[in-house]
Amino acid sequence: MTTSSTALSIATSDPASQPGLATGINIQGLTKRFDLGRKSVQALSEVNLGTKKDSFLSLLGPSGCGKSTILRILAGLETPSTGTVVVNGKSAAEVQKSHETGIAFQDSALLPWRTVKKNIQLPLEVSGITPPPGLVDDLIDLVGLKGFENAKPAQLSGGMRQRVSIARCLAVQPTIMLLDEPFGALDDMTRQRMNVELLRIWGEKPATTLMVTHGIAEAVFLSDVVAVMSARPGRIAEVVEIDLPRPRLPELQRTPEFHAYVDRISEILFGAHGAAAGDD
Amino acid sequence: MTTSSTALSIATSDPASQPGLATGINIQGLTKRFDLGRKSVQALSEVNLGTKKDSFLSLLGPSGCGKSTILRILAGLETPSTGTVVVNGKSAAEVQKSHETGIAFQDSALLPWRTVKKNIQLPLEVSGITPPPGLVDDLIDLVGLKGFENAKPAQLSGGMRQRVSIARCLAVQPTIMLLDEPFGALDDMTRQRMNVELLRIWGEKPATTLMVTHGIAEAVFLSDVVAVMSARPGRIAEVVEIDLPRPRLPELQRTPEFHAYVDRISEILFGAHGAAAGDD
Amino acid sequence: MTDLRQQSEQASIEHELGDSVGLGLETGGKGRERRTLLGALHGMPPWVGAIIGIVVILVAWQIVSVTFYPKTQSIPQPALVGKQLFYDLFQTGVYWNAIAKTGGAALWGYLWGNLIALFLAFLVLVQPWFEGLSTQLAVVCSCIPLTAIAPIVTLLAPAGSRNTSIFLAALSVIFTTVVGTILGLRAASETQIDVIRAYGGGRMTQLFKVRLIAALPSILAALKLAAPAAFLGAVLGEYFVLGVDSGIGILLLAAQATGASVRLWAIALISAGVAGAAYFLIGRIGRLLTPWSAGDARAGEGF
Amino acid sequence: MATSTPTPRAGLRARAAMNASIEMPTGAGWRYVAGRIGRSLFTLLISAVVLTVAWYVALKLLDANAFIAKTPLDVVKYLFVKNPLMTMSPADIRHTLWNLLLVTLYHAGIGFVGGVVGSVIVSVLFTLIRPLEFMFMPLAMLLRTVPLLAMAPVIYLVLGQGAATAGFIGGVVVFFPLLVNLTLGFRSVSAQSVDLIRVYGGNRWTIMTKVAFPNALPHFFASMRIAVPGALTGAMLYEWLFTFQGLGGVISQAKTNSNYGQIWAIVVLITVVAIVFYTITTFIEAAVLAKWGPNAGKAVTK
Amino acid sequence: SSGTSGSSTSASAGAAVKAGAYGTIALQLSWIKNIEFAGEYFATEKGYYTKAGFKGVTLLAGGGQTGAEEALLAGQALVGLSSPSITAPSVLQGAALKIIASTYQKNPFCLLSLQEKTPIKTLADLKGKTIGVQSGGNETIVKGFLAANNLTNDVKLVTTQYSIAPLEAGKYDAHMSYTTNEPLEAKADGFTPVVLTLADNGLPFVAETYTVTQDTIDNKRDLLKAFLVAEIKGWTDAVKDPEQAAKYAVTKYGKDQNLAQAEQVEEMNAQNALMLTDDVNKNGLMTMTDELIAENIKSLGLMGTKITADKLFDMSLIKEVYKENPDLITTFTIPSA
Ligand SMILES: Nc1ncnc2c1ncn2[C@@H]1O[C@H](COP(=O)(O)OP(=O)(O)OP(=O)(O)O)[C@@H](O)[C@H]1O
Ligand SMILES: Nc1ncnc2c1ncn2[C@@H]1O[C@H](COP(=O)(O)OP(=O)(O)OP(=O)(O)O)[C@@H](O)[C@H]1O
Ligand SMILES: Cc1ncc(C[n+]2csc(CCO)c2C)c(N)n1
Ligand SMILES: [Mg+2]
Ligand SMILES: [Mg+2]
Repeated sequence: MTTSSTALSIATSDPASQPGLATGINIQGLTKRFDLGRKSVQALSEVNLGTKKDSFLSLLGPSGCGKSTILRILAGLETPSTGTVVVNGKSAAEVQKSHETGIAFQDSALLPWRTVKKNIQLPLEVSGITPPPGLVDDLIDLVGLKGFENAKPAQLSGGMRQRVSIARCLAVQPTIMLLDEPFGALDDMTRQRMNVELLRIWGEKPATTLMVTHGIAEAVFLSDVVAVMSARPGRIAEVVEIDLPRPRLPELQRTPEFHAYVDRISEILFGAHGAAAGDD
Repeated sequence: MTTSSTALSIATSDPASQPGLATGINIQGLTKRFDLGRKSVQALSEVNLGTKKDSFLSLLGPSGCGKSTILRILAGLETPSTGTVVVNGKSAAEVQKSHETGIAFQDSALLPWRTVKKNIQLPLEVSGITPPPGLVDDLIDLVGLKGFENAKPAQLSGGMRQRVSIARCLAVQPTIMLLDEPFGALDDMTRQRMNVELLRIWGEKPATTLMVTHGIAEAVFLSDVVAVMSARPGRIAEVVEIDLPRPRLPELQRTPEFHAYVDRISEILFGAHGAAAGDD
Repeated sequence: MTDLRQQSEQASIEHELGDSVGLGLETGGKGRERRTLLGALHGMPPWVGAIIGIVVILVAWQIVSVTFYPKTQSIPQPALVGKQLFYDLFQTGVYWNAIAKTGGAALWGYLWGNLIALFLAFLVLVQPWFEGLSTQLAVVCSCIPLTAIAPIVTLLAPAGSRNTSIFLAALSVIFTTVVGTILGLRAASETQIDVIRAYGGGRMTQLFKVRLIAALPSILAALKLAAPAAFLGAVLGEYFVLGVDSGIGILLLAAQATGASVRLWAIALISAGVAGAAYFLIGRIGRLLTPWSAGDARAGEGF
Repeated sequence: MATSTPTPRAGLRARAAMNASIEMPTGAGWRYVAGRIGRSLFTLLISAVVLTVAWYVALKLLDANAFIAKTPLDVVKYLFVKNPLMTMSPADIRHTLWNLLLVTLYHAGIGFVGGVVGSVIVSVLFTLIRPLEFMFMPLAMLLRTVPLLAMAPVIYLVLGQGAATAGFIGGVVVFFPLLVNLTLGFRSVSAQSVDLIRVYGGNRWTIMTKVAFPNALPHFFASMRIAVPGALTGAMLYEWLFTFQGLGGVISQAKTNSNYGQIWAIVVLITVVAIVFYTITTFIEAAVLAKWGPNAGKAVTK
Repeated sequence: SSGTSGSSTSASAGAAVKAGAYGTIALQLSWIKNIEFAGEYFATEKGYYTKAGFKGVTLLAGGGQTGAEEALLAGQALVGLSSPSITAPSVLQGAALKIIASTYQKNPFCLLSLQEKTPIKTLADLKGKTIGVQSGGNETIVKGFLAANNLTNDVKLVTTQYSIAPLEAGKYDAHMSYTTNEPLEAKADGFTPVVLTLADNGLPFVAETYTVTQDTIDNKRDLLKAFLVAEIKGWTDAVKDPEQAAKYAVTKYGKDQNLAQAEQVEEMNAQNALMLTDDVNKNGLMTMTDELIAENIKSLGLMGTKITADKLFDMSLIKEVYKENPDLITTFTIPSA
């Protein structure tokens, strides 16, 4: 079993033996194989991961290593081939039913026939939640789309669509957030602002969060825990706790502690002393 | 007219009066207004931009400022509302007919019923070009998808799909390359490798290139010229020539010159002394 | 901080961007000039095309009529038919009554048939296992020999009722609508469904929020096809009914039996007109309801 | 910033991992196909039972006259038990029906081919040259909206009574739904795919072959589903209006002879045949779409 | 003394019936409402049905494809207008039906050819020719006709509809027609019609026959007789007044078909020629002599329907009607063909 060199206090790569550290996300012995008629692809080989409730976990790893797959399994959109997945003490099916999940997909997945506003309202309609007045407008404002409330997705640029999908994710004021490269299509400035806003929202109403990203700095800036995955068939190479004070302000990114984390994770991802080797 | 403080030698923001600096891309008085029934959106207001043939131009700017729109107009996919667009001395229609353009869209736009290999071959089939033997396999290798030749897009991760679309762009060995955030969905490592490879290929067979990106460092690393756009309705805020030696190696990114460029462009994009203000 | 972004935040759309009718009109290089003949053709507005088409048809008809059947009027000249049409429609009330009667039966058949069809299709949605059964029932509806089954319906219905017309109209639409609807209910993309699933939406929510809407273009295409089919079914039904005195089918029967070929053509055209009008009406409604198509703003606009 | 660039070294991303490919056959191919066929046969059986029961119950509920309305049992008797009122033996009856069916299938085949080929060509032309659609859609509409019953003599005048007319009648029944569905299929191509082909210098025809055809495959097969029973209906109509042949021709004959047993047997026969051909169509559809359709390669998640 | 006014003679069969005692019955016509049912229109208009004890008689238009026999068996009508060529096969298949009277003494079928194309004046002319026949009932009839004249192997049959356009275009040589109908059309189109009637060329049988179920005969004999009385009165009026008959058809009963008055008058006259014979003048309208019945049985045999007279015809009712109401027998002027 791969473990980080420092002792973990809010996450674990062995949730089976440390259930206390897996009150939020709790992934045990998870594997996933896709069957394609006669062929099959092993996407995940034995993933074990736990985080405490209301902690912010980022998933980093090479393209195609299975990050989205893990996220989809947590969201109950894909069934594990083997293993179990529990979030906030609930199974994926229960999580779905409880209407507490916010999700943003790698592609924005907007409904083309709905306006920006209506797209953001969709999860509320599905869950039957009446939002506090002004919430949706505030969200539109938050993602910088004021004036586009009634635009259809086809009239938006790629980045604008992605922002709609982030607003949609936040609409249910979730206790579980699943974000798949939500800021991938954004320019640095918007991305930075969205990060700060995300942190603010998350700080106000914490949620057990899993974010897939390929921005190391972003992951460090936002997360309590960063899990680094190795290439396909994916598994967790290392779990790194980010012990930086909160609330985190943009200035944090210029501190040496921050850079140390970025460097360390870069090394895990790209470094020569492959942690992965110890994994086989 | 906005001009950068330093004299320009391979690009111009006034191609009308400096045709010699607009032998590659030549955009004059370009505006674009989208009509939506009774309403309309002004996406571009008066864009002027020229680059020399075979130079590498990057377009930076806030989300929704019209970057993709310019690229689509250059590709002949959108008609200008006013103004003219010429690339390598040819109109957009002529460019299309000459089968010399390579393009990668912001979303991968793969044909779901074609395998990876067949998707990459598509431009060749369309242009009626017989590729040198091994070209397609080399491209698959280049983007790290060996073994997935016969996979269908639905079987790929987001990043893998994007890589297929980059390989497809390169298949025709284009003299004009139009890249819309081609590396947006890639992890840093792959992205870095793709950048280096792109530079190598471009070095071997130069092409007049326009790349839309939101990575400032990436833009500086790859480009001869970086054009920074201001927010919608979009126009060119500033044109910056990147006078760094070629071939460029990854190490370049750690030089002070490189950082100076990154800082300067960041300042144009985010800085207080808005260049955009001078434009009105 | 007056950076470039800031403006993007403030900028809102000129003329205020609201609900968007007619998306993507200006996209896709449609406006590109082409100096070819084809380009010229593409440039002309639809109604010019329609008029050219009608003129071409009328001229061809006239030529066939006068060269091959100058005497017998087996294929009567368009002008004669036009005159008859005008006379029949505006000098007598007979035809309007017939249109109303047959149209009424067609409408009922259309409603019933489509209700049944939608029901069969939705069964599939609720329980995919039903697909075989639903479509096979629909196949039976479409291919059951009408000449055999229609008299039975007539005899089971009260004398003088138009049930046979309603029945045949219904039979004529069931199959197309079932196939169209099942096709449409699969049109939603996996990611669109995923959004609903992730938020705990069940089958019904998926159905109403995504599948149904994504299915609309396809369902409406089927409903459009069904409209003329229903009318023709109702006309055919009048060849089997007992105790019914009025209707387009009755008029056809009478015109055929009395060898009134000009009138026959006029009635056939009236019938075509009604069926065509129904087709275009449903088509219009469809366009209004689904300005987007299968998930892509510019899809449905062709290329 | 995320774009800070560490030097690539041999790390987690071992090239080997990227070279891993999709694992190959688990040998379930044939079992999969057999399973599909088995399931179809099962639904066929269920449908048969449902239809038979519905038929029986409907007649009983409506209290239909037994002379006219035959029950499933009557049909079985007609086909297999000697009836003193009939001059023919059951074996002869079955043989006659079989031969009539072959004739009808021949006519249906002509109509099917005529309708499918015609509609594919016309929908391609309509899609490629949009104005043609505006010009000739009314004519295509007319074919579908004029009662064939009324125009039968004219069709006879122009086309006579042979294969041309069979093709025409079958074609008309099949043509229009196909035309509409195919045109819809061709139109619903994704804009990005069209853009892609355009950029590479493809013309409308290239878009047609590379994008629109594969994209329209589901619509094409939906049309096929309509065309197959439609061709049978068309053949019956043709035989009724223009010939004394086939099952369609013999129905009028049977009616004058009050041979209701035969009429119901024909109804059953045509229905069964249509369902069988329909099912075969769905097999082909499944096979082709799995390989070529827009959902090709989509995972079978269990 | 016929009831031109229809008021004088109390003609009800036997004992007087209370008004409306027979209730409302339905008569299934053999075609949509045109001049062919002129007698029924008169019976309705002049109140003959009500006088006979009916609340009313519903005239059910017939159509192309559903037969009167079926309507009778399904209970939609009590009496149906049909033809022995259709009723007889039903009886053979086990339907308990009987013909109780016949409007036409001769069937209206003829082979129509055109002087300008290939005129077929005699049976001999038929050899090697092609006849257009409507599928269904008429096909059986033509085959019987050919069998009667040993022409089965010398003539080719092709399917056609009622329209004579294919004949006029020369697609075939002769068209299976109604004498009341298609020859007039050919004339209107500028051709010279040549007519070869089936009735006079080996296939005599009656048409527009009144068919009922055996059950009705057994249980509602009085009703049927009362009905026949009204029919006879109606037809007597109609035969005498083609103009008024046509007017009823055009302005009231067939108003939904946009019929032409002159055309309907012409058809009425042609129809009269089929109804009126010396036998009718002697025995009354709608009667059938034994010889006529025998001829019918023979013709049916030629059409492939082997049936006996007692299984198909029951003339006892109409005979009783005339016996009880001898004043219903009218002497008409027989039109010359
Ligand atoms: N087809 C269209 N119809 C209407 N408006 C459009 C259309 N395409 C783009 N726009 C509008 O034009 C503006 C510029 O869009 P464009 O896609 O060029 O932005 P971008 O700079 O590429 O942004 P991003 O970085 O987010 O991709 C946006 O405000 C968008 O709403
Ligand atoms: N529906 C599917 N059918 C078949 N294979 C699939 C499917 N989805 C994912 N895979 C495979 O599973 C592996 C992991 O995919 P996943 O999308 O989870 O990667 P990822 O880590 O999110 O990559 P990226 O960063 O590029 O988005 C890939 O090799 C992919 O080919
Ligand atoms: C040969 C022939 N011609 C016409 C008809 C149809 N038909 C039945 S009644 C009627 C009107 C005559 O008044 C007509 C035209 C037929 N059955 N057979
Ligand atoms: Mg992913
Ligand atoms: Mg863009």
